[in-house]
Formats: sequence, structure tokens, C-alpha cells
Amino acid sequence: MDFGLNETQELIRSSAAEYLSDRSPSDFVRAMATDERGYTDDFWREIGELGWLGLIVSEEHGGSGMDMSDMAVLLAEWGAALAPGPLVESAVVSASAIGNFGSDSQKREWLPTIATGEMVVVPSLVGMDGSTDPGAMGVRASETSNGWVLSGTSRFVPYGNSADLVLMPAETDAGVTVFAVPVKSAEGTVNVNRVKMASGAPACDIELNEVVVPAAAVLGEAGGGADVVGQMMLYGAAARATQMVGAGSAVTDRTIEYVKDRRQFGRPIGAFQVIQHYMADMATKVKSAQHLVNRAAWALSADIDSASASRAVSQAKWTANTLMHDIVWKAHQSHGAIGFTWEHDLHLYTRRVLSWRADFGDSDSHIEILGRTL
Amino acid sequence: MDFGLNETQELIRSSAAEYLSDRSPSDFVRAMATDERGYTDDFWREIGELGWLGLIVSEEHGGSGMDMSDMAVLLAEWGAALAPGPLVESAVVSASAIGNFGSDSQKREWLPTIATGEMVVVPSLVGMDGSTDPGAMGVRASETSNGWVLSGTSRFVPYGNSADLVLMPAETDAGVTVFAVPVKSAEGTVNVNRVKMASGAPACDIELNEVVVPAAAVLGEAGGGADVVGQMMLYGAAARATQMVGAGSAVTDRTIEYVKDRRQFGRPIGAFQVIQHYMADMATKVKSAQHLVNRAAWALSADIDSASASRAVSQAKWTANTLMHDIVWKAHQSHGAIGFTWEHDLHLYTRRVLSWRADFGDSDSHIEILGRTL
Amino acid sequence: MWFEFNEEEIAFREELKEFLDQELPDGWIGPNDESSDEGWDLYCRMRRKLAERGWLTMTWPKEYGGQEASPMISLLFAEEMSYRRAPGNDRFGTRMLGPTLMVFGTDEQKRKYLSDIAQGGIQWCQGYSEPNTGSDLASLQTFAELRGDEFVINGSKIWTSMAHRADMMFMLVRTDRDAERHAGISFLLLDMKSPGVQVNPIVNIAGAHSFNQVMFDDVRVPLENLVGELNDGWNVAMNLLNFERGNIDYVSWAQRSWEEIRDYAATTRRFDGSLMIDDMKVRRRLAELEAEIEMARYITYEVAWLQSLGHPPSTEASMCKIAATEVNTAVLDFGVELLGLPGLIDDPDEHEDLAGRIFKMRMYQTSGPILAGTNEIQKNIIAYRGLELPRR
Amino acid sequence: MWFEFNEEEIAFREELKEFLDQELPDGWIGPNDESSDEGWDLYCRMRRKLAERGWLTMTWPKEYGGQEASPMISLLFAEEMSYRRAPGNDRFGTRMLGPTLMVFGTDEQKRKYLSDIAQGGIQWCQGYSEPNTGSDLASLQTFAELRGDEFVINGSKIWTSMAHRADMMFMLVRTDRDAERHAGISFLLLDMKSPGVQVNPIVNIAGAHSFNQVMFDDVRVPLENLVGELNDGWNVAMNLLNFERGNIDYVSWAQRSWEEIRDYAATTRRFDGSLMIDDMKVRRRLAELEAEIEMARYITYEVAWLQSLGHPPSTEASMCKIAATEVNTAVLDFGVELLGLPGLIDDPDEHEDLAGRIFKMRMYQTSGPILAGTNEIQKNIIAYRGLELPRR
Repeated sequence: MDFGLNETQELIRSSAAEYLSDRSPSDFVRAMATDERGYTDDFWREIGELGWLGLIVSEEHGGSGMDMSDMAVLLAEWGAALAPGPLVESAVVSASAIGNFGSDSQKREWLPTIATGEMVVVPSLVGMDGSTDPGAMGVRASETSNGWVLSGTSRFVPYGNSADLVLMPAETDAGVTVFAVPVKSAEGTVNVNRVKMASGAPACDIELNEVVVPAAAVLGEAGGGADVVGQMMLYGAAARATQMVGAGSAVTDRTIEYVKDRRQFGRPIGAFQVIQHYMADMATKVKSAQHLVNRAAWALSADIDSASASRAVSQAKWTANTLMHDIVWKAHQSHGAIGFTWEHDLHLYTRRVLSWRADFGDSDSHIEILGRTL
Repeated sequence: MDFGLNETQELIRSSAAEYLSDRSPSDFVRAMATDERGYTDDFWREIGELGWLGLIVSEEHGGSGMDMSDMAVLLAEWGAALAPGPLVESAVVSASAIGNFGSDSQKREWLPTIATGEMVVVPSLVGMDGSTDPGAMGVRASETSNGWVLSGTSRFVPYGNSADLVLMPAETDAGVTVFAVPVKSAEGTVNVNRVKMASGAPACDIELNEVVVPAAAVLGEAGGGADVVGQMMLYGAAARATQMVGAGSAVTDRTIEYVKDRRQFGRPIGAFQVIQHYMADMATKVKSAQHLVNRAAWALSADIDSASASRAVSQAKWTANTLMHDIVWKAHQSHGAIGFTWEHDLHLYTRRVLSWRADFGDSDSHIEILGRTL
Repeated sequence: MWFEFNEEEIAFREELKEFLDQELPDGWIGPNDESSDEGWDLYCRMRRKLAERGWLTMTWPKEYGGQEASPMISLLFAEEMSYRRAPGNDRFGTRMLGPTLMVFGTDEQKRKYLSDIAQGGIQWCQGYSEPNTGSDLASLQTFAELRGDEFVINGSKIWTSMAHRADMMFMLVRTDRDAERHAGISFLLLDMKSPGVQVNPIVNIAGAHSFNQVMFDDVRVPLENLVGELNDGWNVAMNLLNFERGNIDYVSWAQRSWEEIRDYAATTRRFDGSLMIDDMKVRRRLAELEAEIEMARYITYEVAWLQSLGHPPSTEASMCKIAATEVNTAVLDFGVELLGLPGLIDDPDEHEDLAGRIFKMRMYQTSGPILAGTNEIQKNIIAYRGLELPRR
Repeated sequence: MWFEFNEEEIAFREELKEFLDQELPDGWIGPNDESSDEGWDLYCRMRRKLAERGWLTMTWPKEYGGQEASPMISLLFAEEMSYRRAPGNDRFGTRMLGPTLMVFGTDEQKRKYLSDIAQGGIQWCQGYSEPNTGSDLASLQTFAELRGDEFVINGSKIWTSMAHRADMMFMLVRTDRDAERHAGISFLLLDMKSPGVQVNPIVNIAGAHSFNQVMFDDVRVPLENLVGELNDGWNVAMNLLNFERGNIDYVSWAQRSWEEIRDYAATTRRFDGSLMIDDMKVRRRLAELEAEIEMARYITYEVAWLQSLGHPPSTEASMCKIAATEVNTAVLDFGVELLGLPGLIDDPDEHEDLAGRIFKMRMYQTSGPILAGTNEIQKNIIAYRGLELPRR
């Protein structure tokens, strides 16, 4: 057992904290929340230069060859700073899916540019009904002599209006198959409609009409899409949970500072026992969730069986969903009216934490995954 | 809307409070919890003389002809005093079932002696698996030329070792049928085995082996037992919920007194804000539950449709189960170590409140009844 | 014990329902946005129409043009209005200032203001909270210096609903800095068009302009606008605060949202073709929430019943603030989670779909357990006033 | 970050498991009842066997015959012992008094007591709480008057586990009534057979004799039994209290009960022939509780990890007291409700069936969030020491 950071991780933590506090302050977060694309090319290039987009890409393909435990350290800081941009989508979910299921040429072509930030690759994991079951996808593909022809709608694709490639599961005669669709340059009709979401991050409904992609666009085996989707969900859930706990930890710290300063009835409200117990609850919840999300990231890195890793991830996401929800609302209750204003930063956290609950499997789906394995 | 007591009800309330505090103090409650029968004949005769066992029995049959709203006033005091004996079983559930489904001769024979306390009639409503579905009963009956022959086991029959009659549902070729079985004097073999229960009230497994009862022992129609069971469950749930809230109210009052007296760190623990909020929660929960149990009792008295009445009762029982559970544990937490002792009376309440949750439908079954009607 | 409305009450509710069916815009979902011009026009129109029926001042004594309606009828009015998310039920004038003037106002003040309020022709706002008061209202610092026959006000009020639309403000100001904190406060009436009054909008976390901060820079108020005695303003204000928590609003909102969520679940199919509501765990949770709504509702009814007997409620009013705001929160929390990603759409153009507005509704509800005395303050009140627990 | 045990730890756990398989009675379910004679014999036998392996004092320094085992190994020992509900893990002597004597004891005291403790040959009990202290330990009133070379003790201790079986008691007594409350307290060692000591059993709400009240009537204790300086007893006692909350016990008990409930659900049929565990809502709740057990477990492991780095935990120890006792409560609450009427059987003869003992287990757990510092006190500690919130 080791609950500490190694030297590399400590370096990631301190540099991320420092860089993001400088480069992603509240003003930037607010501007990006109403920005059409949700982040800037400058910012993304810098993140790439810092090596963060290639953290878990192999050295052979231009990355650092680190693992999810290392990435978790970055993700916690990323969440704490509410930094914008498709870090989880491109540099974690897509990079790991391509790394694991991609052909040699796919890896050579895509991974190095993911790592630099030149290319953004995002997964499409939401079905027509808003659920994330691979059986619920809205896109169908048929094999023709020209390649595969895709039609249908993918819903709520994160950063779909910036993505160069969307990793898109589709129904085929062979079963669910994942295609890397170059939405900006596809042959055929692609409509990308941005939906205004509570988190401020872009989510897009992408309509494909007779879009043709070559056989080389298939990620993994034709008909083997459920495995690819499964891995994307796993890495996505672990990463998002870690980011959520980072955000919850920052909310807790800020709330503790607030109750020390804010005075009512002649003393700081942090001197009232009920507020003290709220703070103790929040701190205990952060601690509890940190262990489970770190263990999930570790489980995706260490040599343990996949059923155990999957259980660790589902426990982590359910825990992050449940406890961080409690934390943001206790934070609001402790802030009082000021936390109800647009001007105060608290709601920036609230919107994201609540939104992230639905990503990569909601609480219900994860607890049922766990329940079925008992 | 009227949340108050009328004159009769106020009289019931004050006389019950006075009588029970005198006649059913802690010593008596404790003695009865280890008593083989769980109450004494003297006590029961007095309760009968006070008219409480005939409260909802019609005047024609020796009762007072009052309704469940009036009975609810008594039940709340009965619960607050943890008074022992089959008041709910005999004077509410059996009396109302016989009053509603009984033949004229059954009413004439049984109701007057229920009202005096000379006869105790209890329902058997627990299936072999501990559940209360009429399909889950453990007794079968066949019609012969001599009458009905019953064999099988009824589980957890309350006060089954004192009962003169057990209203026992059994499977028959015609469907579920309820029989009034004179367990003490039945023709055939009857074994009554008392089970030691957490509440201290007797519950008995009753084995019937070829017990013969006449056709006149059928309550309601042969094959019409589901309706009889349904009504017994409804009256039982409403009555038990009211009794629970009475007990929870007493626990709350006692806990408030305790925290005013008990000193720690130089002041009464009731001066600590966290304890104050526990008390406020408990008081709010008592108030919330009181309205719903009183409404349920009213719904069984007023001229409203049976679906609404059934919903009101299920809401009341679910609410009493949920909120009174919270109340007894908050009471323990506020009492500290002294509440963990056998010597202190708190656990007398805890044991009963927790036990009563399972009677006449547990929380799950009531919430599913409600869920199915949405 | 009786758990049904009487005939008069049922008839009144039917009349009100018909009125709302007729007067609200077609397909009205609500809530109204008084910061938009259309929204403000609708508010004013509804306020006048309600006044024409006498409903705004139904609880007032007949001598002031009221109907002496029972607290239960008055509660039914608020319940139905909130359930319909209908605008126009001005409470500042009719439920707060009006009754205050009846007790503490001069004849001149009564003559000048009461009939305007009753006719729905004037908008009041309430100037109590200040940036540093929070739940500790008595710590207010906005100062009014009496110079001859006028007060000169400097300071600031915050969280002032409707200030940008109001004609007048009733306010608490400090008039004696040396007195004990509850003394030295006075109750004044201020014309919002007075020179030196500046209203700055505050946008809430749902993105709406629901509050304001109001700044006072040497604002002059004539002495005749003092209500009650000088330095007796705390007493004037507290006389009503207890009964005016508007908790039935939260119960009605919870009920309406609960129905919207149930209907959504009953009409929305999952990918396997099943309806959401076919899932027993959805039904279970809806049933639990429904029971909790009922609990909050009956405590609220009990408050009206107590008032009808002439018993001032205090503990009960705090209990229903807690119960009503908690259940509304729980209903919306459930809805947001149940709806999933579609429930996270936050787009005014998608307002007609529950999916497009439930997140915003949840964000609004953040203020429920906070405003008008946080739920923690309500628990303190229950503990001190109701249960008589020691303060130290 | 690493979330697995190392090879040494795994090997130790296997050895311990084998030992327990061999030494515990066949079909042992536990817990042990030290108030019965058989239970006490079993306890003493297990204590000696554990001592023979050196496990009771594994954390002690080698100079005192210990193994200088890591905090993680020590935690594993406690985790497995509690999971098996195995008796004999005497903590009063080995984990509380022993380390205290190593720091504060005289050479004579060390010589006289440490080896007896290590060999499992002596039973200690802890005399801290008093009838009026509760969570406020420093308010203790039992007085020891120093007369020449002996103390004369009058007063009473309460909630004293094992007092009816103990050979000796280590205790806090007031030795200066005029000093500030934390001063004026001394730490003494008392022979329980001294004249004037009377032990009265306290039966708990589960019906078991788990505590005692101990009365002192002019009880004489030689001056040589003073540990540390006169009037410095608070310092002596507090030196260890933080680390010795035994929270892993609750995690292990929760884990064991959770497994028993799961197994019950997996083998018990409802009347329709389905197994309880076929019901997804049962599985969901089990899965939630399992995640909560994991949370409590890892906080507990973190405490051991911090200790292994030489960092004294304080906030973390309080957090795991809360998390571990809350989850054990939640598991048992779920079990009692799931089992229904059969789960309410409370009969020693039905002990082998979970249905016959789960209610008793729940009643026992009442003390979890209360003893060794209520969970409310733990939250105060987190707030003050960990989060540095103001006291006023």
C-alpha cells in the first residue's frame, strides 16, 4: 500500500497546479464556457507542449509512456482548476483506445498528433436515448465496395465541433463496430449541431448522411466494437471521476476558507458547530473519494485482472458521483446567498460536477454493473 | 382541514395518557417483555372495562361505534407508553375484519367478547418466507363432508399463544380463504411454538395437523380471502404506523429532556448546535409523520374511495417506518453510552420501533404498492 | 381531525383555476421572467386582474376593502398560483407592507398606500438584507440620519427582488448607532425614483436577473414616511415576518415538478423500447418523493389551520420551511439525474421540454434552503423557541 | 500510489489465517462472550497462543521482545482477527499500557509488567470514563489522595470493559482539585484485587454483560504505581489515544456482516421461488454498501501508511472512526430490514442462523458511533485540528 505520490507524480502535481492557476483562472474558465469551441488553440498547444496530452501515449508514438496513476495526478488538478478542453476525451479515452485497439498504422498516424495537440480525437458514447449502452447507438454502417457507409445521428458528442476524428460506434451486420470518422473532412454530409449544456463544454449532435470511410477507419475488429466501447467507458469513467474529485476537493478548500472569513452574529460562521460538521463531512468525503478514484486509476495501470479493474472503476465513478454531489450542495448551503450569484465562482463547479455525473455511465448504471457481479 | 382533536378524542387522549402512565410504567413493560404471554389477564380486563377494546366495534355488538380517527388517538398513547397486549391485533385488525366480513352470527358471537377482552382474536398474516403476500401462506385447507380440514404452518402469529381465535388465511381449491381457527380447542393437532423476538411481544409458529373447523369458521366468502387479508393489512398498517409515531414522539420528548439535563464541557449538551439540530430534525419528523398517520386513520373512517385510502395507509406506514427509524437512532446518538445500557429505557423503544417496521408490510412493500399506482 | 377541504374552499379553488385557464397565456409553463419587458407586462396585467377579483387582498379586513378570507383560502390561493407558476401575486404590498401599515401606519399612510396596493397599481420591494448581514439581519448598517423633517440615507441593500421594477421600497435602516443592535432601527418607505438611488442587477446561478443590489447615496426621505416609532423598526418588521415564509410555494413547485418528471418518465422510451416508468426503481423513488411532498404539504396546511384558530405558529412555520425546501430540492435532484444528458441541456430555446429546463430549475432551487432564513437558522428557531433548548 | 499488499504482508496474513483455522473452535461464528466461563477460557487460551507467536506485541521494539512489525502488518493482524471475530487480541495491555510504560514507566514498572503483557499472562482494563464525564474526559472526578507513600482512591469508573475479568487497571485519577482541569490528573496502576474495589456489571441493550461500573472506596495504591509525573497523567494518557481507535475492527465487522447478508440473500427463497438476490434492488444496495466499506477501509489503511512514514495521523484517524462506524451501521440496518420478521428473532439458541442474531448485532453496533469519542466529537476534532476552524 502506498498512498503517496512518487517524484514524477509530485512534479506533475506541482507543475499542473502552478500552470493552471496562472493560465486557467476564473476569467478564462468563464470565457470558455460561452465560447463556441470551449477552449482555444493556443491553450491546447501549450498543454501539448507541456507533455500532458501525451502522458499515457507510448514513447514510441511521441508520448511519455506513463500510466493512468500518473494521469490521475494531472486529472485531479485539471478538475480542481476547471480547466477547459478535451483532455479526458482526446488524451485519455481516445489515446488509450487507439493505443490498445489501433493498428500499427493507426497508432503511427494518430497518437503523435494527439500528443502534441495538433489533432483532437473524441469518443461518441451516448445513444439516442441519452444512455451509454453500445446497443443504443444511433448510427448504422454498411460495407460497400467503396468502404463503409455511415448514416444516423450521434448525440452529445463532447467537443464534436472541434474534433478532427470522432471514434463512433455504429451498428453493422457484423455487430457494433467503432469507426474513426474525420467529421471535418468526411466524404458525405455531416451536420454538427452544438447543444447548449449546463457545464458550458460543447456537446454536439452529429448527423451523418451517407458518409463514406475506408476500411482503415475501423478501430479494432469489425463487429468488435463492444470491447472498444467498453474500454473507452472504463478509461472515461476513471478519468472523469478523478477530475470530479479534484473539483470537489477545490470546492471544499474554498468553502473552508469562506467560512473562516464570513462573519455572522459576531463570529466567523466557521465557529458554528453545524458549519464545522458540514466541513468535516466534506473533508471526509473528499478523502474517501480520493482513495477510490486513485485506486481505479491504479487498477487500469497495474497488472490485475480486468474484472477487478472494472469493479474498481465503477466503484470510483459511483462514489465520485454521489459524494461530490453532496459536497457541492453543502458548499452552497455554507456560502448562503452569495453562492447563488453568477458572479461568484461556486456555480462553475456546481455545473460541472453535476454534469460530469452523467458522463461515461451515471450512478445507476455503475451500481448495476457492480450489483450484477455480486 | 382540521388538525385538532374533538372533545371525545381529547377525552380518550387524556385518559389514556393518565391511565397508561400509571398502569404501564417501565417495570411493567419490562416484565411483560419476558413474560410468556406478553400481557396479563388483569391488565386486559381493565383495558376492556375502559372500553378501549370495543372502541371501533359497533354499539349493536357491545362497542362504542367510534372510527379509526378516534382509535388513532388511543393508539398514539398506546405506542408512547409501549403498552403490551394485542390491542392492534384483536381490537383493531380482527374486530374490523369481523365487523366488515363476518356473518351476523359471527359478529354476535365474537365482537362482544373482543370488546370486553374476554376473547382475544389475532390475525395470521405472515407467509412461510416472512413476507405478507396472501399467496405465500403456509396453510392449506380442503373441504370435506365434516367441514374444512387445515394443515400447515402459520409463522410469527402475534400473541398466538394467548389467542382464542386466529384469523388464518389458507390456500383452498377455491382460492385463499380466511378461517377463524380456535387454536386452543381445535379438533386435530395444534402446536404453538413461541419464538423469542426482539420486541419482546410473543410471536408464535402455529402448526396445524388435520385440524377440522366447521363451515361457519369461514370469514367472508370461501375463495374471498384476499379481500379479507387486504383489509386486515390496511387496518393493521394504519394502526401500527400510528403506534410507532406515538412511540417516536415519546422518544423525542424524552431525548429533549435528556439533552437539557446532561452536561458536558461545562454546559447542557442541548446547548451544542449539532444536538439542537438533531432535536429539531426529530421534532420535524414526528410532526410530519403524525399528519400522515392521522390522515390514514381518517381515510379509513371517512367516505373516500378505497384506492385513496389504501394510498394514504401505505404512505403512512412507509413514513412511520422511515422516520421513526431515524428518530430512535438519533436518540441513541444523543444519549451516548447510557442509552446503550439495558437499564435505560431507550432500547425498549428501539426494539419495538425497529420490530414494528416489519409488521403489516415493510417499507419496500408499501413503497411498491404506491409505485405501482403511479 | 379532518383531511379534506370544505365546500367553500373547493369552490374557490375551482373559480381560481378557471380564472387562470382564461388569463394565463396559452400553453403557459412558467415561471415568469419579470426582468424581460413582456414578462413585466404580463406580471402587471395579472396583478391588476387578480386585484379586480379582490384576491390580492383577500385576507385584509373588510374596513380596508378586504374579504377577511380564512388563512386556508388564502393558502389555497397561493398553492394554486404557485402550482401554475402564475405571475402577479404581489406579496410585498399585499401580504407584508399592507398588514404592517394597518397596525403601525398613520392614517395618512394608510390612505396614501393601501388602496393602491389593493388595486394592484403599485409595486413594492423589500429592503432588509445587506451585503454583510446574511442571516443576521439585526446587524444591518445602512444609516438614515434624521435632519429636520427628512432622513438622509447612505448605504446599500442586497438580494432585493423586484427592485428594478418597484415603485417603492419598505426598508429597515439604522437610525441610532449607539443603541443595542435590535434597537436603533427604523422602518421607512422610500420612493425608488428618489435621487441617489441606484439599482444594480445581480444575475443568479441559473443565469437570470432575479435580485438587485440597491445603493443609497444621500437619499432623502420625508419624515412622514417613517412607519411606527423612530427606532422601533425591528418591532414593526418582526410583527409579520414569521407568517410570511411562503412555504406553500415550494410544496406546489415540488408537486408540479414531480408531475412533470413522472410524465416525462411515462412518455420517454429507453433504447430497449421500455418506458422509463416501467422501471420499478423509478416508480419507487417517485412514490417516496410523493410521500415527502405530502408531509410538507400537511405541515403547511397545519400552519394555516393554527392561524385560523388565532394561534400564531412559530415552530411549525420553521418546520414547513425546512420540509418544503428539502422536498423541492430532492424532487429536482432526482429529475436531473433521471433525465441524464438530455436533462443537462441549458438552453432558453428548449424551455418547453422538461429536459431543456430542469437543470435551470435545480439551480434556482439552490436559494430555497438559503433565503428567508437558512434552514440552519430555522432549526435554531425550532430548538430555541419550540423545544426550549438552552442557548449555553 | 499502490493499492495492494506486499509479499511479506500477504504471507503474514496467510499464516494468521492458518493459525485461526486451527485454533478457533470448529464452526466458529463469534463473537466471543467473555462474561461466560467458556468464553473467558477461550479468550485466555487464544491470548496465550497469540502471545506465543509474538503477535500480541508485534509492534513493540525488539528491546522489549517485540518484532517491530510495520503498522500495516499490525493493521492486517487486527483486520483478520476482527473479520474472524476471534478473541484473545488483548489491546489494553499490548497496545495501550505497554507502549505507555515504554515511554513513561520506571525501570521497575517495565520489568514488572511488560513481559507479563507480552506473554499474554495478565489482563488489564482501562479506567478512564466516569458516570459524569461522557465525551468530556477531562472532567473526571475520581480522587486519589496522596498519603505518604500511597494513594487513597475514592470514586467510580464506568463503561469499563473486562473489569470483571481484569487483573489490573490503568486509570486516570484527579490528584489536584485546584488545578486547571487538564492538569491535576495522574495515571495510576491498580491491582483489581485491592480491598475497596467493587465491580458491578452493566448489561447492554443487546442483553450482554459487556461493561462494568467500578466503585472505589478508600482503595490504596502504592506510590510506585504512579506512571509518569504526579499531575501529568493527561499527557501520559493522550500520548497514545489518537492512534488506538481500532477502527479497522468496524471495517472488518462490516465486511463480514455484508458477506453474511449477501450469502443469506443468495440462499433464501421468496415465496415465488426467486432468490432474494435475484432482486436488483437488493444487489444495488449491496453494491453501494460494498463501495462504502472500501472507502472506510482505505482511509484506515492510509492511517497505517502514515504511521509507517512516521507521520502521526489525527484528522485521518477521526475520519476513519466516522466512516467505519457509519458503514457498519448501514450494513446492519440494511440486513435487519432485508431479513424481515426472521431477522427480528432474538434468541441465543438461534445464533447459528444470521436471522437469529442480526438484530443483536445491530443493537451492539449502537455503541460504535458513540464509544471512544462520539462521531460528533470526531467531527469537532477534524474541524479544529484538521481544518483549523475557529473555536469562536
